[in-house]
Amino acid sequence: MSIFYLIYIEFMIRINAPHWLIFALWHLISFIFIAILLVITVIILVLFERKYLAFYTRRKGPNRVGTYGCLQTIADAIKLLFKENIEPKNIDKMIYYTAPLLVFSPIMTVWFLIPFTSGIIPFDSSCSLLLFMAILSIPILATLFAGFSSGNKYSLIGGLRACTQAISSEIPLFLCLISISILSGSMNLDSIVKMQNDSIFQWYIFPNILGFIIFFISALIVMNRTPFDLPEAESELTAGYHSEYSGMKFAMFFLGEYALTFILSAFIATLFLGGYNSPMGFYISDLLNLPIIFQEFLKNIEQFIWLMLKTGILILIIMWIRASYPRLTTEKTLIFSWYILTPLAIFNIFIMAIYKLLRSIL
Amino acid sequence: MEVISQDRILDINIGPQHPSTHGVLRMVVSLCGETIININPIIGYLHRGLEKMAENRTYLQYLPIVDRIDYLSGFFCSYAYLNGIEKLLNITPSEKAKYIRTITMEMNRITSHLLWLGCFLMDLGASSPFFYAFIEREKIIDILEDLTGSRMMYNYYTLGGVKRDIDIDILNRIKEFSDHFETALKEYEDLIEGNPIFLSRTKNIGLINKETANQYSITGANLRASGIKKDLRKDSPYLIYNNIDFEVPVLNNEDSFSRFVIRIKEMRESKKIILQCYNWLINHIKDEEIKSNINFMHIKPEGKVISEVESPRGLLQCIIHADGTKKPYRIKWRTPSFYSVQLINNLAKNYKLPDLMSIFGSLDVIMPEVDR
Amino acid sequence: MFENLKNKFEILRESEYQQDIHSFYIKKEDILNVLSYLKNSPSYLFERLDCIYTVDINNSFEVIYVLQSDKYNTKCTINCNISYEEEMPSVTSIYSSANFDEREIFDLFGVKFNNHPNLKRILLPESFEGHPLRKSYKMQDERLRWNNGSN
Amino acid sequence: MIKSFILPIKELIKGLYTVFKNGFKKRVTLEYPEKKKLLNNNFRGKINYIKENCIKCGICQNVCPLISCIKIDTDFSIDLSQCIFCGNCVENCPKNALYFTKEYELAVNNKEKLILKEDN
Repeated sequence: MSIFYLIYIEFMIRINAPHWLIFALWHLISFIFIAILLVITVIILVLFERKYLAFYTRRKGPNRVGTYGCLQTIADAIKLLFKENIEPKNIDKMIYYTAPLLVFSPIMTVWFLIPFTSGIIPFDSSCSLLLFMAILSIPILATLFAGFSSGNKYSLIGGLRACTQAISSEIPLFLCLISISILSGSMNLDSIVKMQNDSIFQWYIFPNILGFIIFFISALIVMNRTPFDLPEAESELTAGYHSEYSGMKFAMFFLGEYALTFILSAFIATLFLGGYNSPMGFYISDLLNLPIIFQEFLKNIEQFIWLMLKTGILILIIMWIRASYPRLTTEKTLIFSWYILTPLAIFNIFIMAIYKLLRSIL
Repeated sequence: MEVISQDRILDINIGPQHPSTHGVLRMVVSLCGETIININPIIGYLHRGLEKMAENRTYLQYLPIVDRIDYLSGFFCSYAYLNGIEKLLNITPSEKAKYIRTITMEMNRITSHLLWLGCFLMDLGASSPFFYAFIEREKIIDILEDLTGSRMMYNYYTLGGVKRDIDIDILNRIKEFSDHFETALKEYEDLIEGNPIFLSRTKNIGLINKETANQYSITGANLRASGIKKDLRKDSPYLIYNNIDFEVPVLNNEDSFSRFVIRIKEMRESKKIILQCYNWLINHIKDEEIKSNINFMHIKPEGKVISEVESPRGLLQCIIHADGTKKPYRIKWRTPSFYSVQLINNLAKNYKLPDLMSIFGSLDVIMPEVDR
Repeated sequence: MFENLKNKFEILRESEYQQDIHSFYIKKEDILNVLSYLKNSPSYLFERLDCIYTVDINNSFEVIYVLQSDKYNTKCTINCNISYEEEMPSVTSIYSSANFDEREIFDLFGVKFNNHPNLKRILLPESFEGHPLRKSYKMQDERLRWNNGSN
Repeated sequence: MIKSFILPIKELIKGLYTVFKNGFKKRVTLEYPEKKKLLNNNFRGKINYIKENCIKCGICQNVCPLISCIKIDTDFSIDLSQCIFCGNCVENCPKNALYFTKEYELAVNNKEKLILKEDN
């Protein structure tokens, strides 16, 4: 177990708390720590995207609030908090209010599956890939609810588009997961990361380059990012499925989209780019010979930084694509994902099986 | 097309306040699923009654209002109006005034095409070319602001010429702009012309063949994209277009992609015209005579005239009926966008909703022209 | 150039625009076959109707069709004088660009065009009464009244 | 078949590259309240009135396209809330009693302030 858990256990025994309390408190603390971590990264991500797009279009981006505009997203969040909660007349009240919840909570839970460092694995289960597949189809339900319950024609069309697009993109996504589990032989994320640990050529991106591309593109479709951002296409449907939401409800949708981007790029990093392993095969913290307890702590930090670096690069690429491509129509997205992505994904599974067979023979 | 039962049709209106209707046009679109069955454009939200205003204002008072007919190409409207009056009073502007008018009109054509380019690509979802187009457009508008005094409502032309002379540094800024403009145009082509996503959105969508073009009296770049080589600057050259060599781009695969390519080529042609005007103007700085000395306030023209000009959106006609008093008897503005709006219904039938944006965007319709 | 037009149809009057554009005054009844003749006959080929506009001259309307031919690069206008309440035949069957033009004339002048696809107000709201571009139109809004001839 | 597959990829990369190239060009934002655009003296801003030159001939009132923007009967007044800064009055005034300034920030909290009387 990790170093933090040892310190925690020792402290709890000293004040001789009951056993069930130790176990429950530990999960509560890790939940709160990681939830705060997620919210902070989402806030940074929103501001970063606006600055990054401004960088590409020769603008400056927000720099009024805070020194370099750093408090901009916090100001937006507070503004949304105090906005009046407008509720349109003919809405289906129950579904209308569950839609924002359905966006944010599954993303929080999926966030637990990722092994941050070798020491800290918030939720380690033998079939975490399966869990990822199951939980990640709930946000699509949220867009469906939002679209159909807010009683306005534009969000109805937006909701329709979101569902057809999401269903057609889930299948190649999960087929690529199967190809990963063939390679690594297990569904447990931690063992997948450990299988890729000694050097950059061990990463799953090299044997599985086709799976990486398919996973990346279908992740773009699931995230509703350009060039597939049809559900909230501003030019046709004003704001798509979340046009009737204002105030904190809209913030949930808005932050949910960014959290989904962060989660999916973190997953691509763990599955294909060797989660917290360093590309050179050894950790810098091994070189400087420090006392064991201190060196273990430094290794965890460095592993976490490697994971965040890879996720950051992927997010840069996703936002770069957003800056430079127009939008596809619904019909062409569906044709693209059914006729091109899904057969390629199935074909990729065969390749991975043959590759695994050859490797085991040689 | 089998008859669709009434309850499967959803009527949504892409209403007056909508991000992509280039002003205040309301389209009642009846959809079955995502395919469009019928579009009913409703106009009139920007009707200011410009033709009625002409009847109780003198010719000089109506001049500033003329820029507001198509506020993206103010020079073309004021030229059409003044050219009509000059024909009635048979005043001929001096050679230098003609050159200054041509250079300012071609610069205005580039700004109007750049704004169309930015909005068209923003409709299709690409957000960054919008900013690149506006950066280039800002350079021209700065030059025009220093020359005429205001950014859009120029009120710079007057009877027989222009109000103020062009001095050296404005000419040099124009020269430096047009040298740099080629790289900007190259950038748009790199960014968009080969892009498979853009091609799939605009290739053979919204086809205007020759008969419907003539039937609906479409003019300008939309017409030249359907293979009919018709440009007023070549057919009946006005101003100094007869001693300037430029060619009129014509494509004949009729879809909204060729309308896009044609407008990029037209911007290149305008750049060539500007350079030639610059070369003439540079060594004619000294001569003074740039406007006629007839006092604009007391003119009393007589007769009927149709004065035409090739505006960025097509053929702009100002028909003046003057009856010898201080005020015009009747002024009719034939504006090109009024006729491209009618076209949407049979153009965008049974296409998908997102395709409607790429068809309507490529027609370059501006609402002040439609509603007058 | 317009000889066989003249001897084929009965031209009431002929006048001219400032720059050699001929205009022919004809009766209301044979507007349709004049326009279709001009459009289809090989010697004219006026296949583009630039615009239709109306002038309110000594309390009768003059409806003017501006035609343009690409082949011969010429323009001509067909005029027709009608009184206030008369009806005009609609030319949308020949030139479908006339659809919006005729609706605008109906909206601003009040000239009714029979067998027009949907003759409704186009520029002004449905509830607007009166036709503003008529000379006899009295503007109710006092503020808009021009300061009666002080110049 | 390969050609029709490789060419789109090349075009997509070219699109990305042009956007990337634009990242390193000079910024164009002008922070408005701190840095203002410099205007030359052709600029048509607020209109000022010189009392001495004016001979109350009424030409500016006849030339102005608006109805009640300039009033000349006893004392002179311009209603800047209506004025469209077209410059007809400034050009046609025989005695140059009106001239353009470079001031364009005319936001006031009540409309009376926008009516320029003779004194200011």
